[in-house]
Amino acid sequence: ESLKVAVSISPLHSLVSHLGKDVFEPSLIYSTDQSPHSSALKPSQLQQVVDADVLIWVGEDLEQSLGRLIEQRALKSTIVQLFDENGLTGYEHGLKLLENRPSLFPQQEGLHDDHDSHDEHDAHEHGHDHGQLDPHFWLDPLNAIAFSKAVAEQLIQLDPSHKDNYEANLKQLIIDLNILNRNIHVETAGLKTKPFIVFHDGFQYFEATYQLNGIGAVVLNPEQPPGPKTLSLLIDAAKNYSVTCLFSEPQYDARYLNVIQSKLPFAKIGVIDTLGSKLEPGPTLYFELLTQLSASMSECLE
Amino acid sequence: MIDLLWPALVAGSLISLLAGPLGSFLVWRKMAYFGETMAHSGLLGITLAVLLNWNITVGIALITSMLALLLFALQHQHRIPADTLLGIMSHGSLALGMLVLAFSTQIRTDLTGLLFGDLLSVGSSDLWLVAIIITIGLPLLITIWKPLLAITVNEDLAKAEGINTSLIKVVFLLLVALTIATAMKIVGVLLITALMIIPPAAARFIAKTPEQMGVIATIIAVLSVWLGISGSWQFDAPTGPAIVAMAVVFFVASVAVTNLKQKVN
Amino acid sequence: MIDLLWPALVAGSLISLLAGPLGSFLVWRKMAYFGETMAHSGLLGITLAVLLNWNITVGIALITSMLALLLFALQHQHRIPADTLLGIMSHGSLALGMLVLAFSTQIRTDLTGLLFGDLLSVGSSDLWLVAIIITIGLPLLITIWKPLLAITVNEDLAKAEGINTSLIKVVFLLLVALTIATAMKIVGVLLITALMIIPPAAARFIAKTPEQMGVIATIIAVLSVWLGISGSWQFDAPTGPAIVAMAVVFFVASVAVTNLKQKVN
Amino acid sequence: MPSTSTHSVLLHAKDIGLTINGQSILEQVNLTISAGEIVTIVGPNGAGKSSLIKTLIGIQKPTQGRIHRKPSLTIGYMPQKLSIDDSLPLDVYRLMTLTRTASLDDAVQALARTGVEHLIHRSVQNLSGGEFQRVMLARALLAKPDILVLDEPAQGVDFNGEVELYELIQKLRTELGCAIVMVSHDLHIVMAATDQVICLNKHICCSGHPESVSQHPEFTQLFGKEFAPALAVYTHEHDHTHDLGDCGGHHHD
Amino acid sequence: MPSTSTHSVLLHAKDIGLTINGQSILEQVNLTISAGEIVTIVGPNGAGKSSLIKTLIGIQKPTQGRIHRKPSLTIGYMPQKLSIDDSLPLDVYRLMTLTRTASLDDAVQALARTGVEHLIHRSVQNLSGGEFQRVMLARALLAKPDILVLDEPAQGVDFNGEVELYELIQKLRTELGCAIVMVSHDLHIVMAATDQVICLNKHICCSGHPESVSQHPEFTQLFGKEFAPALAVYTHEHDHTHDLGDCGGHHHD
Ligand SMILES: Nc1ncnc2c1ncn2[C@@H]1O[C@H](COP(=O)(O)OP(=O)(O)OP(=O)(O)O)[C@@H](O)[C@H]1O
Ligand SMILES: Nc1ncnc2c1ncn2[C@@H]1O[C@H](COP(=O)(O)OP(=O)(O)OP(=O)(O)O)[C@@H](O)[C@H]1O
Ligand SMILES: [Mg+2]
Ligand SMILES: [Mg+2]
Ligand SMILES: [Zn+2]
Repeated sequence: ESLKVAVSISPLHSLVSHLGKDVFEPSLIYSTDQSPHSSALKPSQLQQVVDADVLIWVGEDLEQSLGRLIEQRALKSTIVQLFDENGLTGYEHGLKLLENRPSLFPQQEGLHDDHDSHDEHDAHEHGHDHGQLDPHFWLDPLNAIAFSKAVAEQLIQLDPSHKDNYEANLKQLIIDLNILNRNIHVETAGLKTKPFIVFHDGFQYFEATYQLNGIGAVVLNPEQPPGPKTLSLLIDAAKNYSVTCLFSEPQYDARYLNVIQSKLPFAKIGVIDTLGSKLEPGPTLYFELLTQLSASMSECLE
Repeated sequence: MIDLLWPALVAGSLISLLAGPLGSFLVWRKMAYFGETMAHSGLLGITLAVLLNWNITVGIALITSMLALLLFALQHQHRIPADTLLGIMSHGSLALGMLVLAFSTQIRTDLTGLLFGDLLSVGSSDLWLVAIIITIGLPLLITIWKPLLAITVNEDLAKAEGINTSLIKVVFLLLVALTIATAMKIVGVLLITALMIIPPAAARFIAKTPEQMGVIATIIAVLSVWLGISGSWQFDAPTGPAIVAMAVVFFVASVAVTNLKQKVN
Repeated sequence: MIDLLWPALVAGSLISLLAGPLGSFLVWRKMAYFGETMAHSGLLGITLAVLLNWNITVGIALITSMLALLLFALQHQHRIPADTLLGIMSHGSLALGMLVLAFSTQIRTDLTGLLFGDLLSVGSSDLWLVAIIITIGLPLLITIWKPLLAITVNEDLAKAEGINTSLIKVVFLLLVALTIATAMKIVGVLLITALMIIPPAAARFIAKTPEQMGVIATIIAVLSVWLGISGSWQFDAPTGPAIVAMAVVFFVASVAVTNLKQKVN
Repeated sequence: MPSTSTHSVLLHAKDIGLTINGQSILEQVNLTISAGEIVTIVGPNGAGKSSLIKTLIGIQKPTQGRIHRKPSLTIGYMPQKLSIDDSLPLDVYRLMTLTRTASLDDAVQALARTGVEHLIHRSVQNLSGGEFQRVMLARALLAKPDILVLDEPAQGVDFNGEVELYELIQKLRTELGCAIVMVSHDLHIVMAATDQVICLNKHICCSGHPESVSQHPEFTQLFGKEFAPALAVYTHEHDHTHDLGDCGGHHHD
Repeated sequence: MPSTSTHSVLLHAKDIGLTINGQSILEQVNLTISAGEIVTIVGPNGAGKSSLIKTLIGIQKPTQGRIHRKPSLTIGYMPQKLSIDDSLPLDVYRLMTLTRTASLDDAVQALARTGVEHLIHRSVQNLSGGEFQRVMLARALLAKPDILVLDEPAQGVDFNGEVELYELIQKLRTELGCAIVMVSHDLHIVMAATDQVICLNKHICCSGHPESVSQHPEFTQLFGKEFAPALAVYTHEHDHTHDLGDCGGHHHD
């Protein structure tokens, strides 16, 4: 019988589906409408995890209920986790991780305005605290490739009889991802100088890959409201850079963005969905997700 | 600065006007956790609204009003205290909301948004809403103040002396429910419930009559809002928690001064 | 199935053994929201623990015990009712936690995890912890049961007749605080507080003595756990909410039967 | 038949019965209260006096029978037991004006009649038992209601206060013209200051003028012969027969 | 000086003073209670009787003076006011065995002494005022304490019950040998059944055997001459002088 593979969230599940083509169909633990942060597990999810030979997830910063389960239960499955709070766990294959940023993002060279250059310094100072790596790594297609390589390696180790399938699938997937990457580069090429503000900083991998110009996030942790000075600095910066687009996320109230918008007569509010909550899980989801992201970005920014 | 903060100041002060006196009744009637219950039931309201394609505000208002009426019905028996009833309704509706949510894909709710909604994000339409609540709620509360107080002292006495206790109690519960349901969308449950119970508790040590307690509570609430917002600007701290912390400071000061006075005597 | 669910069943049943009698006291003493307060203060505990490089469990235990002692001190004055005191402490510590958090970026807290913690993810180390709580807590509770009950009926009477009221009250508060603090890490605050107050409330309508109420509450709690977990298996629903919903069903049935009986008489 | 005076009838209870949780508390009570009348309800502990009063003024719904109250009847009530929570800051003046308005002067005057005018600004939670009782009585007076309903008004009041209190009640009737319904165990004083005595033990055992009632065998059965000076025997109209042990015990059926 | 009997001293209060919120409630109270003694505290409402009792048994801390209690003294207490919350299911038997254990038989016997044995399994929240008072009294008896402290035990108890109650208290002293401290307003009965009367009005106005106290000018000032049959005058030893209006008023300084 085939390998039982369980994947925590839908973008990763989509990638693993590719790898398992013709061999196994991975199961998805958190449905697209379930927040991995706060949802309690259902019995079927428990069953899934317990039955799995391979369990693939990001880490307890993201999938908190799964984290408790993995910590508590002696599971028979091989757990694939690319990094933890201490950094990479040895699967890297070129995985690039970013640190969480302060509310007003440190700016890339050239876009800098003098008065907020201290932000960069701040980011370094806090650079080595716990829990400071941003877990949303899959929004960079190159990271997706690194992830796929790491998973494929595990799969081959566990199920050597299908080595050829896995290698072929990985090869195809890398090709597809590279194409996707190129397409998005093309689509977002004109957006590089256009500044925007996001609700929470869950999206910097995408931003960094395509050299987009996010200037700040309203909140760092969606459970933690911002201070008024932060808000006011964001508004100043937004005015300074003539921000025309503010991105909200479907699972969070856009109220702060409305406040900022009220001070910026020309700004629009766009929606970005980093988790693909409206998409059908499956091999195509990852590609749809990133395409949709770049589409909503260009729609708002253009 | 003021530009960014004045909606917060205005909204906070307006809400304090109602929170002081309404909250005093919540304290007297052992219903300090009414707000929490409303917040938890809000999840159920949102879920139902999305499922049945209603407006979300309508869903929340409907569920909270129904819970208020249920509370009224259950309070008739005296064997379960108010706080336990609130606890049952709060946990029950939260559990129900989560169950419904589990069976209905595609509903996303922002429970933390309801809990921590923030004064800083108050916009002009919110201000209008607050103004409307105040202009309806405050006169209504003043109208039922006296009979409600009599009921709070002793229900039998109030009934014997000609007060329609059921009517007054229902009006009160609906008034609180709707005030909290609206305010929590705007300023978050943490802030509205804190403004409702901490200032009255601080005022209890100073006041000699119920009316004084209502007024002093209002003053403390308004002061907490102003000082809290200034502090939050000063230290770039989240506004809601800063206001709550300020109110707690007033409470602690009030307890400390009272204790000190007793020691001196 | 049983294989998969037995840790949940065992942990739930064990916790019910303590939740029934301990919760009865929470209901009688108007402290239904003790659990909620502990959960909110948990955030502060976690934040401080991370800041000061303590073990997180130690941080939570420390803060919750301190809050229990603070509650004891504040209850000496009788002018602020227990539920309001809990409300103040709950909102105050939550606000404080959020403020501290705001100044120390990079601490990730899992407030929702504390609220909705998951019975299904219970493992063997959790079971050991639960077993330890029960073996310490239950005998302790039985030891202080009688004097605590006397204090609950009337504190003056208890004191006059030779009970060391302060000691008993402190022991009780610490016992509840530590039980909730531990249980909430394992099963979440929603479930532990619901198990503590809903079954006793349901039992109130049946029981004739305090002891009966404690025992019946325990039975209802255990039944809720078993039926809730089976139901959650049957319908693939989240376990915690299913158990809470089951307990609410018991409460509703109890109210309904009582009312019907009165109508018939 | 109870002697209904020529005054207007304020309240009329017909065949009242009250059963709580299968336990019969009141049975077949008929009662008429007219303006200006002082009615005293006597009876052993647990006889149902407080329950009767609560039923009459509408706090408790009777399970049988009907009560007619004069439209817009105002009632002043003083319950047997009342405790006010510490969370409510309430001084005596505010307690007195809880359901009706009154000037401070009027409140002081009412308090003076019960001997506690110096307590006007005291917090009600700190009053002694007797002080509280006097305040509640003053409160009931202040309202100038049509009926004053007092459940053991002298309970906890000191010796002098008790004597004054019954004198006061006498005076009030003439001053305010209100009816007074009260429960009392102090037979000496009650007998002297009452128009109609109702002797209750679940049902009305006997009722009428004090002199006549005190001669009634059921009354002496309940209270001993000490209170049987000498006068006409009033016979009440039950459709059942009484043996002597009937009304004295706690279980009458 | 108060006559300290040859029995062992259970409790001795020396120069007790109590001030709450700047208001003086008790001043310079000296008191000795010996085994087997019946001490009755009388005084107008607000005199501080309940406060004194609470101070003696340690519920309230005095702000001045000291109280010596015999080591391991057991106290049975019946407060003036007590209300039990509806959320607690509590029947009479359970209430009686709250702080001490007792068999059902013993509880029934104690209840029988106060005439309410049929209430043993009733819920305490549903008792009538007088029934509750009788139950509380039975509860105090059941514990067989060294001192029985009763704050207005006859309050709300019906006429027959009151007479029986004071007879019972007399009997108890001889049966159990315990001391009894009580507050009462019923001077008739108190005078007949007391070893030592303490007449309190913030401070002790006079104290001693009933006959002597009832002759004391301050006593007659407080309670009228009705209770002054004829006997020796007991003079108390204050270090201040009294004029006639002194103890009768509410403000004594
Ligand atoms: N906590 C308190 N704060 C302020 N004053 C108080 C407090 N407790 C009692 N008092 C006042 O102290 C005085 C004495 O009260 P206490 O209850 O001892 O009187 P008492 O002699 O028992 O009267 P009664 O016969 O009415 O029961 C009263 O005037 C009362 O108002
Ligand atoms: N809610 C209730 N449920 C059950 N029984 C009750 C309830 N209320 C009162 N009773 C019972 O009804 C009887 C009458 O009570 P009620 O209070 O009317 O007596 P009462 O005549 O006022 O007595 P007292 O002189 O002691 O005040 C008592 O035996 C009491 O125990
Ligand atoms: Mg009564
Ligand atoms: Mg007293
Ligand atoms: Zn008869």
